[in-house]
Amino acid sequence: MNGSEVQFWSFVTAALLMIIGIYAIIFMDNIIKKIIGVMLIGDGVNLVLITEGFKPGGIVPIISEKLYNQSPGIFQEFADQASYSLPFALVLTNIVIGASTLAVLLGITIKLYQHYNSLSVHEIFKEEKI
Amino acid sequence: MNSELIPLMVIFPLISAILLNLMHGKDKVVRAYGILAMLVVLVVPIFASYGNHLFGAHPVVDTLPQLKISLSEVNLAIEYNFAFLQKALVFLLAAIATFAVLSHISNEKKVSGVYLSMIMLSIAAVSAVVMANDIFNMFVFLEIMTIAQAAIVIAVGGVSGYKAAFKYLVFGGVAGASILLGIALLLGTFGVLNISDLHNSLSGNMTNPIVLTAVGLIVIGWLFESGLFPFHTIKSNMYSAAKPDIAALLQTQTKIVLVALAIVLLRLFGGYSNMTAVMLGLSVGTLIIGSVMALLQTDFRRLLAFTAVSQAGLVGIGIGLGTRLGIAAGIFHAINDAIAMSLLFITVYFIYERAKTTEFKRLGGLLVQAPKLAFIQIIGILIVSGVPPFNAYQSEFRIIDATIQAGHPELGVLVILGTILTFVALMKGFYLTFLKENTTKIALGKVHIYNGLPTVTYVTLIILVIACVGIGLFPMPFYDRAYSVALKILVGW
Amino acid sequence: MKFQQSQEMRNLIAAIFVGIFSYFIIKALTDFDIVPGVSYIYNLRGPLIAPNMITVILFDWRGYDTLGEAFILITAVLTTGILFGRGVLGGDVSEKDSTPIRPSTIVQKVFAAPLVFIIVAFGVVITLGGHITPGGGFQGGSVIATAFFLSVVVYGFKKNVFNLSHNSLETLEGVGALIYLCLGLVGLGLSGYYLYNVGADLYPYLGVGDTATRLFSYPDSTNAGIIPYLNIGIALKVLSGFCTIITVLWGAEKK
Amino acid sequence: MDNLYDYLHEKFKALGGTQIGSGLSAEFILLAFFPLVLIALLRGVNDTIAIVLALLFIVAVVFSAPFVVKVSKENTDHYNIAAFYVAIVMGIVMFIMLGGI
Repeated sequence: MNGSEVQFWSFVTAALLMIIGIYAIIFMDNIIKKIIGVMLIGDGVNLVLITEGFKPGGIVPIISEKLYNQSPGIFQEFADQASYSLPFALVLTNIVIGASTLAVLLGITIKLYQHYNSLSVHEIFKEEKI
Repeated sequence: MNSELIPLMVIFPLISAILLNLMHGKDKVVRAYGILAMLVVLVVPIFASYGNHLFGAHPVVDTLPQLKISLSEVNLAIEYNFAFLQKALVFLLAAIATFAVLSHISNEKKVSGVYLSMIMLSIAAVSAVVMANDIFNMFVFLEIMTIAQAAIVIAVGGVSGYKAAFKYLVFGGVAGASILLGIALLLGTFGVLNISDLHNSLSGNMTNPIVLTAVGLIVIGWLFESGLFPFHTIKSNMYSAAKPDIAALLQTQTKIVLVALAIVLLRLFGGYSNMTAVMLGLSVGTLIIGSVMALLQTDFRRLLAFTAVSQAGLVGIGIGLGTRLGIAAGIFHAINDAIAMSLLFITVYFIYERAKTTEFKRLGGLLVQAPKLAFIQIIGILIVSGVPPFNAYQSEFRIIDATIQAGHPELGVLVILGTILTFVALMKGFYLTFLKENTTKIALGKVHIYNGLPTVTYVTLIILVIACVGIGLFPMPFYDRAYSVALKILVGW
Repeated sequence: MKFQQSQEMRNLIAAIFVGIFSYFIIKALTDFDIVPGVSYIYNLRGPLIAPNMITVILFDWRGYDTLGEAFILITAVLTTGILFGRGVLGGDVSEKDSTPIRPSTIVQKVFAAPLVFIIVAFGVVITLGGHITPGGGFQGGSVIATAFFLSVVVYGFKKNVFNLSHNSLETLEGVGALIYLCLGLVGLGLSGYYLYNVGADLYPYLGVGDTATRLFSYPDSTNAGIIPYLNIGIALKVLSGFCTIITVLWGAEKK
Repeated sequence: MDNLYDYLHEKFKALGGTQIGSGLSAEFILLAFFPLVLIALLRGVNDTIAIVLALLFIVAVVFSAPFVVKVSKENTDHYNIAAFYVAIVMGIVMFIMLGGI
């Protein structure tokens, strides 16, 4: 596979991850599965961002000593070769957001399980009638 | 123009949040520091001068051909805008938050530092969302706000709060991911994150299907953050699960975020009529369903929660019209309604604190015991229902005016219907709480306390009423500023 | 969704609408034309600050986002604490400490301690070299948190290698976040711009004094200014945040 | 009229504790709401069609009344209700944005 194909299939994977996540959130009955769904959606978005940063044939956006010494002051050559680095930084932020949400949701799950002795949404929301 | 005080509106609450958390357990210190911090939070937006703040001092730079952007210059880093609208919204938030914090400090036997720190975090997050001119920064702080609000509800304890927070976080996760995917699509297409830059690159690009997908995704996020139609049950559940004095803060935050995000949406995609149509339609649905549901409730807190949601729908109608008059009236109504609904929530807070319940079947006959409270609440009901001398009248009238000017008189009728329904619902709550004969004698034990309202909260109520009357009598300074913001949104920032 | 029999139709309706949504998402993502945008400028100017572009974006160009990110973690940690009784309204509720004590085998006990030290050293290296090599505060902090969890699993919470109590973890987290906030305030005080990278001297015209520049210089080939220090603050924060979440969830009572 | 009142009273029992007065007010507002929305949507096409359809709609709605019970059942705090409507709105919003109304 060449670069652009990799990118294409990466986007498809990301879309599938998000769709599976939405499916889990809406149709699954188990709370843990719903939480996994939320995380899958987050991971799908992360994959979209990572793939946006991908440049066919690009290098890692860390400047080597050779490139640094080659062009003091202006780093034209490095910038031409390097991957787009902004999306990677955004991904790092979103990973932490996902981890934080996961921690809180798992904590709530423990509490709900202690009270209802069940993880089924059907059981937990029994008091609210449909 | 650079103003040093602009970042402090976010940084100071963040520092206070950490310090309050570290102080947790030392009661006196927490009380003292809480009051001090709220004073600073209240004062900073007043003294901050208008302008922009560039984080990290990174300026605007010329673009290069390799960027493949059609702009002549781009912003390098995060930027904050601070103008009259931002000042008004941040100050409003700080004021309502001060009331919430003071009521917590003065009415609770044991002050919780962690709880106060959560309030501080949500203040910081909402202020950041209001001022940010960077779409990703906005998203980050929206997530902080979501988790902090969930924490405020969780802190009440009890399984209903956990359930409300669970729903809020799961759908918040969906909405957050939706906003972020929209941002990712915009970033991939245009390569910039600054809202002004995006606005410039987007002009003339509104037929690109990827951009339209991004619009849809961000609108879904907006619906969640402002508690409109599919998410109205989640928001109202949050309001009713929180303590009523904090519910006042939560609904203020919701309305502020509604306005802030809607301004971003209109600035970026204002020319796209399908987006405003979606905003308008779902807002109308929220208004009617919210007020109908409010009428059917058997609990005062849930009644107010649904009323707050339906009023958010009213704000959404103004903004969704997409005309100058509509946007101006919507922004104006958001401010007015945040004040008025806070007033009502705080009156219910008294009933909740003293009677330990807000269910109608266990309340009744409180007029004799709490005449002052009844008087203030009836004023609050009149304000929310849009009765002339008060502020909500000025904005609801302008919203109806805007619907007719925009060529949708039916919407004007719907707004009137919704307002009537709100009035009926609130009067029903008032009747069942204050006028109906008390049959259960539940609240009779500590009844005499009603007359001696805690001073801080009493003063709070007076200040809120004065604010409502003041804005109601002199609406023009506020409305004119809102109108100029609307003009700026439509014509150019 | 488990609806009643008469409402089985709802699943179908919901599935159809999710299908429509999915179709548009896939369609948008499959014909996507990517523009480098400002990333190119970041890559062009970034090497003046530090070799690792991602760290430079995280802590310099968009350092304020990272601040928000750090605070999301803090919010989550506090929320988890609230869930288990710290700071709920009406006074703290302390649950019984029901940390499962599972006897470790001799192999685990012998090998865990040195492994923990190796992992901690690895995390420290990742953190301190974050602006030169791949890595940074987040990665280093979470690696050290792994070591903490390993030692808790093997030796139990009471006798773990780190010997950090819950309170000291909270303090550590606060200190980490305050380091970040205060380094930002230094920039605000000296130049008037929050989180200005004092010491990297990207914009000499701001007139930040020599002393500050020398104070924040870091012994390596390029001058990264405050970035390494921000990395350390973030590492402390992430480490203690993850450790707190782990201990709170680990100690949750089983019923 | 007594029969009607009894009929509605019977129906509103399902709401659980709500007064019949509030139920009726909500019912009337809803009766006004649907035709108004229909008119607002269809007026762009043709005024006459809009009015005729709205009148027909009123008749249909009156015969399927009381509506309040259904609305209140669709707006509980149950997770599945929220999930159902979120799914629908997500689909509709994307469809309107990309497919055009």
